[in-house]
Amino acid sequence: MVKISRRSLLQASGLAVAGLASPAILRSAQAQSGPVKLGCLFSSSGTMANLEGRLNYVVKMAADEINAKGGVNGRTIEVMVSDPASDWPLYAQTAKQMLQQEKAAALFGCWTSVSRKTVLPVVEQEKGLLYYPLHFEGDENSKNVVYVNSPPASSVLPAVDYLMSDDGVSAKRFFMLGSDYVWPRTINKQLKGYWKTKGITESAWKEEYVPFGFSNFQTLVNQIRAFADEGGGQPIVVLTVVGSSIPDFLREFANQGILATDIPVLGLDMVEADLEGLDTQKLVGHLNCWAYLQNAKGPANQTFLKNWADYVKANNVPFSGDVSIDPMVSAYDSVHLWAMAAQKAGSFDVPEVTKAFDGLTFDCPSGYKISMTGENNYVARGVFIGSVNDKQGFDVLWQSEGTPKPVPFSPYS
Amino acid sequence: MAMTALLVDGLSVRFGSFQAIDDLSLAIDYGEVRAVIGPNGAGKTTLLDVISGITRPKQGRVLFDGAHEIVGRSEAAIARAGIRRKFQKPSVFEGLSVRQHIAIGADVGFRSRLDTPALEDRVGEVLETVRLADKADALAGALSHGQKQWLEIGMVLASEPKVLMLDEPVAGLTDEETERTASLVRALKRPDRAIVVVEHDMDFVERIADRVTVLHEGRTLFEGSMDRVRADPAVVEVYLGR
Amino acid sequence: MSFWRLPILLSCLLLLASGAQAAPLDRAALVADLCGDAGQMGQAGTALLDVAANGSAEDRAWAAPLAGAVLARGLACDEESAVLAEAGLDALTRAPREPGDKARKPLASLKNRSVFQLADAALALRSASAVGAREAALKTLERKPSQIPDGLLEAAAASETDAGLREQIDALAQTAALNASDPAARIRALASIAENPSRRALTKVSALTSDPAYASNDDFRRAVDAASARIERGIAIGDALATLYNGLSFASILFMAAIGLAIIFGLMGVINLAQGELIMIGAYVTWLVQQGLRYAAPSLLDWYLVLAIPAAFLVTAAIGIAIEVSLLRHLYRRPLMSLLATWAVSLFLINLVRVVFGTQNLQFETPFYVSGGVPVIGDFIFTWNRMFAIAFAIVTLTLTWLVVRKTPLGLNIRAVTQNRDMAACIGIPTRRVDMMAFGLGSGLAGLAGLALSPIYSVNPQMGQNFIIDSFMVVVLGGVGTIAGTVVAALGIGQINVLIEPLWGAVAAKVIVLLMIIAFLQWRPEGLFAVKGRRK
Amino acid sequence: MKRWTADWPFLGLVGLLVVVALAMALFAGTPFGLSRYLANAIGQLAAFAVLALSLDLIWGYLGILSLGHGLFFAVGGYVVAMYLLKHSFVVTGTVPDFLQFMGWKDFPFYWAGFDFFPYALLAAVVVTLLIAGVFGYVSFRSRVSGVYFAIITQALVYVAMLLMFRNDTGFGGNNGMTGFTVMFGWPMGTSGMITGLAVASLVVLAGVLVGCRWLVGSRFGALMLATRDDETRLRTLGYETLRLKLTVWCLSAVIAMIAGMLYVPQVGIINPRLLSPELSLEIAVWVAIGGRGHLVGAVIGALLVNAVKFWLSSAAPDVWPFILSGLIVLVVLVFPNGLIDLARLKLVRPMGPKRIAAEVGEAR
Repeated sequence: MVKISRRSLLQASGLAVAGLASPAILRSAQAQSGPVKLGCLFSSSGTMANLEGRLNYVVKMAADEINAKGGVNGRTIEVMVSDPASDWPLYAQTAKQMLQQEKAAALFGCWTSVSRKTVLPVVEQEKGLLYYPLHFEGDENSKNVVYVNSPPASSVLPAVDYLMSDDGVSAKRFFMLGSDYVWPRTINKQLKGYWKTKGITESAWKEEYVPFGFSNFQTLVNQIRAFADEGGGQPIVVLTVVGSSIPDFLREFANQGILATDIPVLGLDMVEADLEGLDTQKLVGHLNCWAYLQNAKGPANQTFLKNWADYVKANNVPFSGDVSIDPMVSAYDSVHLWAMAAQKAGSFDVPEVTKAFDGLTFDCPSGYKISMTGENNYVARGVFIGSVNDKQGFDVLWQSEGTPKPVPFSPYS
Repeated sequence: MAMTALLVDGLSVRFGSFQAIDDLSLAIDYGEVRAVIGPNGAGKTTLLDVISGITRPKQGRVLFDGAHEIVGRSEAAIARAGIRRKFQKPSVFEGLSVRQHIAIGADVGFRSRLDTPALEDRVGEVLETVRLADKADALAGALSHGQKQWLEIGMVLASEPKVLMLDEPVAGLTDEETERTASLVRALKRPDRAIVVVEHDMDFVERIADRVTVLHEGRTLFEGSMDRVRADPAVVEVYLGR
Repeated sequence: MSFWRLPILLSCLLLLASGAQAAPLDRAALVADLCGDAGQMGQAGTALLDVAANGSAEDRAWAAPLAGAVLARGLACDEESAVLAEAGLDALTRAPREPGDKARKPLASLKNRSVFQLADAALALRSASAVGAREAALKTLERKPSQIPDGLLEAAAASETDAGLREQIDALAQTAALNASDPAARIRALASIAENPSRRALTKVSALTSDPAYASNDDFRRAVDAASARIERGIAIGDALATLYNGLSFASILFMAAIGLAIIFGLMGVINLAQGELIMIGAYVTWLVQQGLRYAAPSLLDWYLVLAIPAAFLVTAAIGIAIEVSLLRHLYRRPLMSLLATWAVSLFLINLVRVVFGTQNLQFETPFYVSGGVPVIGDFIFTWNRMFAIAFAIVTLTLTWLVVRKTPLGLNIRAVTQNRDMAACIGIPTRRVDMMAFGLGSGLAGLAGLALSPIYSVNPQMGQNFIIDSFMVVVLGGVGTIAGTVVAALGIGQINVLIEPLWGAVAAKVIVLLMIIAFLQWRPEGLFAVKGRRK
Repeated sequence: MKRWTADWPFLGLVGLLVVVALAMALFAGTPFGLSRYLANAIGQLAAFAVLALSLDLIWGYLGILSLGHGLFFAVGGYVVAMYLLKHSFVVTGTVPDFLQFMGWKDFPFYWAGFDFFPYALLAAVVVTLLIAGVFGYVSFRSRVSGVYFAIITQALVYVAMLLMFRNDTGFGGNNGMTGFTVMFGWPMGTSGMITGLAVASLVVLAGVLVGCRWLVGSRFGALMLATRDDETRLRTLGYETLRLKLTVWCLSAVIAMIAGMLYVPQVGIINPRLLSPELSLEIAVWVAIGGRGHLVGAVIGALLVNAVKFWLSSAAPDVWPFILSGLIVLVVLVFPNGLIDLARLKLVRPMGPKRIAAEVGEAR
């Protein structure tokens, strides 16, 4: 009845959105019985496509795994994929559409902080659930977002600590180079706060920001060399540029003849995919830090890598089956964590699912048993420091003993 | 002696390395119809461009009404002072009706209404003069070439200009249309108005012009009546020698 | 004083050095250390360095492959001892054997990595058979003169057969004597340091002003002052050159991106928003040529950047002609609509490439001629990939100029650019000229894509980066003038590079754009405008 | 220009907008009401349509293509976002994110007073007029026109985007501003608020449409068309076209600004993305697709393109760019006056020389 009157109203008004409305209405009719829907908010076009695009497929793969075991609460999972086209407002729009129209039980998505911040009010308003697979700047704790990756206090600081230790390179001076937005700025602010507590003075660091998509790093690499040559102890570069700026920076760095043993670069957003297309011979030894590296040991990782390679082959996925990066694993973990929570709650209602978070554990491909508590929506993950090898990958240089407890709000800002 | 409407004094215009007008001086009086002729590139249209404010000369001055310097003033200011000009290529507003054209030409103002009785009268009058009354509501884009020429004349005429400059008013017209244009121009002649016509059609020039100025390579080659122009060996050389 | 100085390491090194002369090398212990934890590996590295300086010839020959194997993760540690994985030899005995099942390949920490690099170079300097390898080893040692163990350079010089290389080793040995006790040696060291001015050298030299000898010894003080003055001058020259070079390199990129646009804009008044995508396609064609060579003629692989030139030009030119014929031709005299049409083409091409090739960055080989760089003076490093772009831009400029000035097509293009109607009247087939010129402009964009592939990441989005910059070059230069395009590119590139270190990259971009906008208000037709009568 | 009483497409569209607005207002909260998603989508579409009208006014009727209209859209958006954040802060005490991560204790001084809507509105108008006025004055004075003007406006909006990306400007940097909780004292995100905003957008759209129709039908509108067709001709008839162009340009900027003020509360976020050259280009695409120089066409273009975009970006994300580029090519080649040609059944042979001759002097 309702359905018909809505349609007739639309027809009567002859609105241009009629095309938009009718399929949505037809679909929403079956929301209560059929498969349970999960939504993906990862761009497959635009600047973020190369990184985000692959996560769509990981989510699908994880859903397939769960469906193969009989689904959740007796229902199978259906994954809806969208393309917010790296256009931030479109993330919010798509999230709205998925929550309001499609009644998605949970969303998996966003890479940049901006897109998360865009979607945040939507999921809070709609009382939805967003699994966010990226490490980020912290200082946020929404009950409608599950932060699957680590806040800086439990990932970046251990890595910087390592570099400052005698086991690392006894780093004394720091050149912070980032893209100009919230994540780099917050990370750097926290680092500066941290260094101050260690008695390091302000003259020991320098901060530079470049616009998104910046590629001409000649002058900046010159500045880094000048900074290093000033003396005063081992310098390192804390690199928080993102996207295509990462390979462009590394290329210029190597071309100017700087080796990791001269000035190591800690690339906080650097993943295997950024090394695709680079001659890594001259980059060997530069570092990154994530909660997962492709070279992580353990059977869980072997299985994951094999499954991914098979999935890529079987489904003609337009991404490499040999490359596996942290956000992929985080997205994979997300789906399983959600399924476990929903199973435990025996419901798909967000408040019920949220209540079930306490005590969840999952054997992450990283080899760690990752876990959640009732305290917050953060997931405790292990920490890896990777070192670039000559095969465009990262060797595990250091990894944490266990899974440090996530600290959402940094004490150093 | 009639008062000087336009006094061009020592005018020079350069485009890059091309000297379009070279130290040209010229006086046009009220009450006369002056034809400016000359071969292509002689500087005829450039002269009109300078007078109407479109082109800034390198040096020289143009006095209007014997006293007002108009070089350096905007096209609009010059037009409002009473100098109006029809372009070589018929320049009409394709999206507007014939009536709107005349009204725009008749009354300079952004806010005034189009349908005041005084304005309507004036528009009707001009439409009669240029014989477009039956086309009053047609869009300009739909007119024939000749009608566009007349429409433009009507538009510049509507404001009762003191100086009326017509750049090639009969180019591309049929003989009959040329005939009508010639009588129109003669009819426009008034003691308080100077009319400058740039034209290639010598018969037309002969019919309308009181005096003729022959330009060549940016300078005055000859000035006088049409008969004497035809007889002048230098003019013949310029027109026929190449 | 050097920022690489690791005091603990050094003292440790000295201790070992003095001890090693007494005891023969314990090979088993060394191999065990190589398989140990980070601390033990560090000790092993230092021991290898010592072997290079003071060890017997047999020990050196035995040690030679070890450091390199650790760096390349080619040392497989198992229960027994360790295996040089590449050669399939036992690390200790050098008997052929395979590593055990549970073999582990230790990864040198960053700190140890630096020690092993040094040890590897030191060993190579003394025992590598090829002169080139020894020279390369010396280059590595030069980076960290303060960590070269005592006696290494002397010993290497004594046994060096190549006269030129021996001279270089002596020079390095002199430099290393900066902190020796003999003032004359120190003064000599100062002079040789000043030969290669850099900020690092300056830091090192200016630290000497607090040396006791600086106050007490006049000659030494003069030498220090002279050296710093010379180094400072060198740095200043280097900085100036670097700025010029960076500006030139940025300008060459801008020029490459804009020249095709300039020709098309000048001729047809069409702003081709798909120009960036043609650049992108040029880069993709280059990649395809590379892949083709990989299968068809691997020996020519290094030269793919040269071999791809005709392909990149022709493919993009063909696409350009197709765009012109199918779309722009029908938008004659509607430049704003053609702007939208080319935007649609750009959208289409990006997504087509995305669907066909995926979104990831393409993988390019880095041939020797676009990799690395040479330090020139001060901190100025001449990087080859930039040089490639600059040279390529110059060649493109020359060829474009020749085409436009010396060929019938160029003559036609110039004629149509200046007066389309008149050109048509004298029988120039303007439509055909449009088509060919659009092809030429598009082909030039393809070449730009080729030249930029060693500098930028190649992915479907890459063209977007160039749009606004290349527009600015074109409008600043003035419609359709090659000279204007060159001058505008040089100007924008240089100003950008000058501002960047002062206020940062964002501000530089903003300021340059605002300057251009302001300039165009003053001269709306651009730098090299051709004046004429009312259009 | 036809008298408005005979302009059926115009009357029909205004009528439709009013009917939809009324229906939405009346049926809100009843089972007959639209879902929140649809209501919100309609509201956003209406804001886009207002934006399209602002561009059509100067491009369609004055012949000036601006590829930087996103700038004025964003001014409206930023100002209303500032109002919302400040207002939310005053009402609920929510501290905006960007203050937190910049480590600022308080709002920058230029945020003072933005919790008072009339002041914010005034500020938006003043800023818009200032930017549009200064830029328009110098550009029109030095006779920058055609493609040059388009490129310069594109560079301008790009510069603004680069500036707004900077976090230290105090407008939220790249993240922009989000987390609006209260508007005019009412909580955001409720059905009532969503419907209210959508209805307001529709009403504003209808109002702007009527206003623009009145303007282009007046003597001033005739002079606008005259400027578009031959500006030099009009100047040599004694009209200071600079004044006319500047007036319309500023008016258009203000309308775009209003569209931004309607859009941002509905989408719930503002960031420099609104200043991306692509968005500004897209506005021109909406207008071109709908019908440049036809107010109804611009509205229809904006509604159609964006509705399809909303729908396809989740239903078939891969094909959207292809459909959009195909649409543009279709319009450019087959319907030179936009889809409005369809309504008039003025289908012409593609590539016919007559059509080219019939083109209105856009090239000038």
